[in-house]
Amino acid sequence: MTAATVMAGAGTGTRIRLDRISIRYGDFTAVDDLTLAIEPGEILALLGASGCGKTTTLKAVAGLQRIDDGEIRFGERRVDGLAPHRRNVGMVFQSYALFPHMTVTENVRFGLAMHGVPRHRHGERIRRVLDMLHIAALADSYPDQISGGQQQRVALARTLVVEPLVLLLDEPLSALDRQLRDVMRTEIRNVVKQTGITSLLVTHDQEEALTVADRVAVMRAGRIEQVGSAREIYEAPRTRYVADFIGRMNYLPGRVLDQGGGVCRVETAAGVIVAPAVPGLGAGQPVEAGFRPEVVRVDDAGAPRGDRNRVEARLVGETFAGVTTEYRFRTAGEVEIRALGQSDARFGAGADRRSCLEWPVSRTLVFAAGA
Amino acid sequence: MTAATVMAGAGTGTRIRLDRISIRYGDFTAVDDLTLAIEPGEILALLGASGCGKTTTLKAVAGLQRIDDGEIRFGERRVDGLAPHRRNVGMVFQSYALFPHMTVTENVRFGLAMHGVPRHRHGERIRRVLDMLHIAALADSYPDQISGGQQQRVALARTLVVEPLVLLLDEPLSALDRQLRDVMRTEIRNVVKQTGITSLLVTHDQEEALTVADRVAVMRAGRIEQVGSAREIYEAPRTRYVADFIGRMNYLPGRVLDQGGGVCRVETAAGVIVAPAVPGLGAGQPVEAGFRPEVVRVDDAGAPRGDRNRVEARLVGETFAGVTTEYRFRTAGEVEIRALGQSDARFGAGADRRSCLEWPVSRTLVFAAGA
Amino acid sequence: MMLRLAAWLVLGLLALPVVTIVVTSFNATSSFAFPPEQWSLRWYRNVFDTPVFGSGLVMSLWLAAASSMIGLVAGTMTALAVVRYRFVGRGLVLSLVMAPLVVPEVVIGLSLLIWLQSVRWLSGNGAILLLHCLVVLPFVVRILVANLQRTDVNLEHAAMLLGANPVQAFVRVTLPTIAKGLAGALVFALVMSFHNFTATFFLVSTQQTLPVAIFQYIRTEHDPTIAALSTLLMVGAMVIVWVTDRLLGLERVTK
Amino acid sequence: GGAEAQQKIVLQSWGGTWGDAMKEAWFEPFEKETGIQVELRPQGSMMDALAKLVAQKDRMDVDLWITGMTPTALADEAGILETIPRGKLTNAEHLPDALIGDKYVGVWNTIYGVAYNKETVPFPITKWSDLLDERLAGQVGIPHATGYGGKFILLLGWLGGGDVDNIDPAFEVAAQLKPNIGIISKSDPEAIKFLTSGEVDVAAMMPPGNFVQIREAGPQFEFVAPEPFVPANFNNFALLKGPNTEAAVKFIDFAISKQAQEELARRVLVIPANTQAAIPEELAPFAPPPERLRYPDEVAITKVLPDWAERWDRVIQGR
Amino acid sequence: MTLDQALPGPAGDTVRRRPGRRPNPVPYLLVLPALLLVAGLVGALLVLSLRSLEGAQGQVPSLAQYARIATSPHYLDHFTHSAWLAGAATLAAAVLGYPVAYYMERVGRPMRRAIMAFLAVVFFSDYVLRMFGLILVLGKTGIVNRLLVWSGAVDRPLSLMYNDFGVFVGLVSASLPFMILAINGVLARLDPRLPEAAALLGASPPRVFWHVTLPLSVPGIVSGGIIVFLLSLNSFVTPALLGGGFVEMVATFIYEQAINLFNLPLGAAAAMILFFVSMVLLVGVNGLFDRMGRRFGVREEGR
Ligand SMILES: Nc1ncnc2c1ncn2[C@@H]1O[C@H](COP(=O)(O)OP(=O)(O)OP(=O)(O)O)[C@@H](O)[C@H]1O
Ligand SMILES: Nc1ncnc2c1ncn2[C@@H]1O[C@H](COP(=O)(O)OP(=O)(O)OP(=O)(O)O)[C@@H](O)[C@H]1O
Ligand SMILES: [Mg+2]
Ligand SMILES: [Mg+2]
Repeated sequence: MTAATVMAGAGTGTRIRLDRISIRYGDFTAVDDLTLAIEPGEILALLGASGCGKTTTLKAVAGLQRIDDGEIRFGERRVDGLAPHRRNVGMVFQSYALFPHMTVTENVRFGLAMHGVPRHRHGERIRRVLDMLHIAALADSYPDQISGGQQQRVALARTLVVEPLVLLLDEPLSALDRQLRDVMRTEIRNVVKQTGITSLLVTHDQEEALTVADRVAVMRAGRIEQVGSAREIYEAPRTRYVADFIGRMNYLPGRVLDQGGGVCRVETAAGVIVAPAVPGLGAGQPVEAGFRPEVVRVDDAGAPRGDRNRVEARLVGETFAGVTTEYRFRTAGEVEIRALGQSDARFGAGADRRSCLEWPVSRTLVFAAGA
Repeated sequence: MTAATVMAGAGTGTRIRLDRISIRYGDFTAVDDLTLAIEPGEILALLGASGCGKTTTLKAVAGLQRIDDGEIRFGERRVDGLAPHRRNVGMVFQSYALFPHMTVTENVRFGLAMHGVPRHRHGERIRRVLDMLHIAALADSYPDQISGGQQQRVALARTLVVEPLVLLLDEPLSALDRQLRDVMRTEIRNVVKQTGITSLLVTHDQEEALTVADRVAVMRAGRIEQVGSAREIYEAPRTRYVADFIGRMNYLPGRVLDQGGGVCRVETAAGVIVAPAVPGLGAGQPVEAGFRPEVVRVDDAGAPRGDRNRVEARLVGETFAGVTTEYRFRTAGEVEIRALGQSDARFGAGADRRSCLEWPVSRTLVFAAGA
Repeated sequence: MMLRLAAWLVLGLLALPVVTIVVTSFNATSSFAFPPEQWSLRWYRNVFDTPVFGSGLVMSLWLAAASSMIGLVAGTMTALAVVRYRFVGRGLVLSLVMAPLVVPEVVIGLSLLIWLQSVRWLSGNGAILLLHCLVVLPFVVRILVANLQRTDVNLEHAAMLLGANPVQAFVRVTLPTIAKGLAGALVFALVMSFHNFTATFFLVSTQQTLPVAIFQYIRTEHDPTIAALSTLLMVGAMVIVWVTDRLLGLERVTK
Repeated sequence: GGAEAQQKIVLQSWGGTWGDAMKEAWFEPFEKETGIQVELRPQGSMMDALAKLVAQKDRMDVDLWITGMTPTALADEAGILETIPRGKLTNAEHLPDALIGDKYVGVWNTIYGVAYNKETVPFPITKWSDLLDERLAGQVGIPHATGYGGKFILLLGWLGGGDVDNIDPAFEVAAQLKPNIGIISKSDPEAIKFLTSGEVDVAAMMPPGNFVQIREAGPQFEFVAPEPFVPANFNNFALLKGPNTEAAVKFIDFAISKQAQEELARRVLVIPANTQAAIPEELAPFAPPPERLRYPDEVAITKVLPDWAERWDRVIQGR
Repeated sequence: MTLDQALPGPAGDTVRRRPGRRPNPVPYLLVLPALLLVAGLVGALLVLSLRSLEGAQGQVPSLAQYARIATSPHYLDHFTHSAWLAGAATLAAAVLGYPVAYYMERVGRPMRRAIMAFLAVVFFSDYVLRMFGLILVLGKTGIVNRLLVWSGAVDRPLSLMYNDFGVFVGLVSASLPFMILAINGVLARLDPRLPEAAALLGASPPRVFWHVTLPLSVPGIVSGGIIVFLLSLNSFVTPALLGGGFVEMVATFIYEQAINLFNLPLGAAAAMILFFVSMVLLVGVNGLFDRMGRRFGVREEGR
């Protein structure tokens, strides 16, 4: 592939397949029989708690970490076993890892030189990528002379200029402060999409995953817990871990009463909660009924309806949080329920007065307790 | 004040007054003629970009940093000039600064010993505060044996046990990860409120400020830019800096057409925008009309109304962000407008179709350009 | 592969003299035959039968102890000032305190010897003590400066805010936290003083330090007694290293 | 009485064989006789001792010093010497005039010959010029430039037909000698070590006193006082501005008495300074007839020694 | 341990002094004892410099001694020869030391610590004794010669010692620990991501080393080099024990003049020269590094 194709974003990315790979440090398994496919030109976010194996996975793709089992393919080509400098993988490190003894230009040129690109074509390509990332002005500064955000861009430029088959980003934004992070998120997404390189983004910031990536893979203790679009994962998390990791959730502990007619009824201290049926849950089994704060409404007037759950609770606190305001309720059995209302729309609940909370059955989830 | 009063939260806090204080490092002015009052028992958050002088201010209150001008009073008593160990100020550091060579208990006891509390009363008070923060179980562990959140609690316990007049918190949560931060926020607020100690909380995390504090003071380059309740500051930011620092905002650059009848009309590339009048803005003056993403609605049907602004734009992008979904529009003149809609409620806008965006005049702000 | 080979070769070269010394020290004859025909411990006995070593050891230990103590106190105070305060002349003070490290030992030795002629109030041994204080000072300061910089200033601040006056804060919080550093600095000082030769050589008259005694012995005698002595001292060095590792962590010190 | 018993003088001199000899021959009898203790302060080399003595100029704790004429002259310049009250020395009359002056009293004469290893040296050495024999390439140990106050340089000068005031021949000879030089020793004991440890096979300029020690290392070692003549010089007492001068003078007088002189000479194979005292027969095999002895003018050398040293090093050093 | 590490970074964040305010006496009281000690050295150096200004017979102050040294090629030899030996030793130490320092970073922690410990033991053991060890190895009756003779490679033992070679070996073996530790110190602090990043940009291991690792370890080589060079330049024990009187270096020359010839003024002058040479070298190298350190990844001192 040539500069033209990549820079023009012909989007001819490569499919990446991780097939049942395992990586062990001594007898500790950091990556455990993990399988994952990234579509050509797609940006996939690898989301997970600290220590769950994200970086290790990334390193395996880059070839910086040999794998103990399984195989890795770029397109049809099998690459595990290939030395890093033969894989043509681009990686942006959390610490950027810019060469401190080289100017921005030299940092960017390095890859070209190593790839044996004829010298006379360097200038052109370097200029193009520096412009693309709005850092042409910094060409002659050294890494320690420029800000974090700028270093970020240089790191990106250095990686993109060699037109890698695959782009790996390990928490590229975690070192920046909020305002800057917002800007860079969209920026990174745009640039990467423009070049059409298949990318794998590691982060433990849910918002980052949601805004930058096309799909999200939630990782836990070396395994993939769930893969899907941001919306799927947010609205239909398969486990409590996933549910908690992305967004907040209310839980009502209880026991399964019965399942049938496509619904699962759960007995809780706050009353019976109805949810879409969950295969494999037997009556009497201890479970937790979960629902997102923002789906909760106050409705004292309205009559009970089959497609909505309804519990009594009293308002115990309220916190203004900008766009939304959070209301904290307590149900019978002192379970706390949080409800999110848009700050401007007033949320019909008076302090300490009993009121009825309700939310759609369709947005209710049931998890086997302690899953 | 006695243990009883504080722990029982009699809320007999002290008023803190910073009166026109200035602090210089060499010829660099870190705090510049700053005046600030904190009401008894109030928690005030000092919010500001990195390097704006928050920690310096805190140190001044604690007596760890001499002030060059102005005065500091606790109640009626003037305290600047007093040595730190004479001020009876409690401070929780970003790094917690637990004594590594002492167990949790010893850390907590230290203050009591230094304050000459008779030994036989230590046990009782230490137990009480450890219970209050749910760390009684850790009494005999050393700081490096417990988690960040727990260290957090110990630091708080160590400070509270001596019943300081004033409590200072310097980014107490920045070292914790998201989930834990959520928990500690409410926890800290509860505990502090319980003891009723006047508190000053430094942070650069807006959410933290909003959720923990009663009032927020936004600081910029050594000065207070605006003080007020979270809501005031969010809905009526006095400057662009404040507006950007808390929440996000859309801006339409333009010029003042005229002011009168309590409204200010601004000519922009996207049309004329109306906002509540702003004293001191002359016709023709370059300004920016700002409004929050979440107040924007799509309304193609509805007729123009006097109390709402209305611009044409086309949808260029949409990002699911959990609770809310962000829609990016472009108006005539290629200004980007972001709109926030709740993810479940569908936001009536088709991709690339021209549609009408509208938002309340009352929620529109006008800032002199470059303020 | 090549790398490993080269590395071990060099290390081998470094080790060769050490090994030779140790082996030789058990040689029964004074012939230095290698490897020895018969083995014995006679040279070890000889070490203890040679009075200059005994007196030298005493002298060296005394010097090391005294100079380390003085150096430790002065050095700690300096390190504190340098790390916790910024004051006019801070840089100058630092370079002055570090000076003994960069002034050639011969120069220090000779200058002190000459200086000695013109001061009445300082005895020969006094001068040697002063010399050794100067030798240990830079090491103490450097180790403690590093140590203090690693300790969080806020520890002291926290202590003061909890009602401790500056002295209490230092004694009850700062000292304990740099305790290991102090101990490490002490060990280092002891070693540096104990092994100082060149400068000392200019000043010792009749009461020799151990290294000087060894130097003279090497020059004048030709038997494995020294080998035995070195073996003993090497065991000492190992203990020192072990202790230092405990206190400071080798990686830290050696860097 | 008590006061007497307390009295003690400090004597700076060589340790080792010399020290032991002095203890038996002098200190013990002297203490018996006068009740004055004598403490020996061993010295590495005379010049080293000089530097340290001058350094403690104003708090001198040494009373007496056995050294050579060169250091004596320098020490006197540095002003650390007392004049020795000749009147108080009952045995002074038995010393040749050359051996006694205001600041020095001769204590013994020593000669310098050659010690070598019979087994490794292919021929018996009889004359100084044998040292130039190419069969000894790299096998000759010599003293350094200022060793023995530069007398080795003078010796070569003499051999080349020169003298103190015409030293040039010395360096011509030195140039011829250079290929044979295996090591340059900084002190007697060092010279002994190099010979006995096989570092060199020949030790030029070796006092017979040291040969006593060498012989213990094995029978293969031989000592000769080569043709045509043998350099000799004397060592002397110098009286320092120490705390205890009278006692020190007493000791000098005792040390140069016939009895004490013979006692010591036997032990370290030197020629007594006291003309009454007999030359020890152990020395006889080595000692040449008096006419073959040559005494250099050391004070004269002192003045020129630095220049000699520089020229010497220029010839000898570097390889 | 390197000289630049001898001087710590910027002070902790408590700034106690500000214009228009009486300087805080505390720091000055704290540094007093140390300064008193150092005053001894400074005083001594002053006396030394005075002494070096004495004429031959020591009357009116003059530069006579310096003139003598400057005009005597033989005297100057001592300086040039020392410099030459020191330079060679430094070079050798760097060349021999680098592989070890680099190897230590590639092996596992236990091995690394083992080597570290060994070096520390060598470092903590007596300098004089290490030279003695070399005598046993290189002497006419030393193991090397014994091996050579025994193997029949030579018929008479070689002179491996008591000449420039002996001194050179002595200097190198004394320098190696310093050099290794200095270089390793830098390599250990090197961000492991840098080589990885280079590899991902297509650099083969040799090129990674050449373009990234080596340039970034230059500071270590330099700081190690300067200290090793100075130690060698000033070394006294090594030439005294391994030089056999043939190899006069500056230090031994000073001793010879000041002690054996009791020519204090000349010795003092030589010492002063050595002192200034050392200082100039130090300052010079540091200055050079301040200017071009960036090329080797040395960060500018932030305010
Ligand atoms: N070199 C190593 N040797 C032993 N264990 C290791 C090594 N590197 C990582 N681990 C362990 O493997 C697990 C995964 O590490 P990894 O760095 O991939 O986590 P991560 O998901 O990147 O965490 P973070 O979000 O904090 O970066 C962690 O438990 C870590 O302790
Ligand atoms: N000891 C000091 N000497 C000189 N300048 C200092 C010192 N301490 C702080 N400053 C400067 O004073 C300004 C304010 O510092 P301060 O630590 O109060 O900022 P901050 O608001 O706490 O920032 P952050 O949010 O990063 O903690 C900064 O520009 C900083 O560079
Ligand atoms: Mg990671
Ligand atoms: Mg701060």
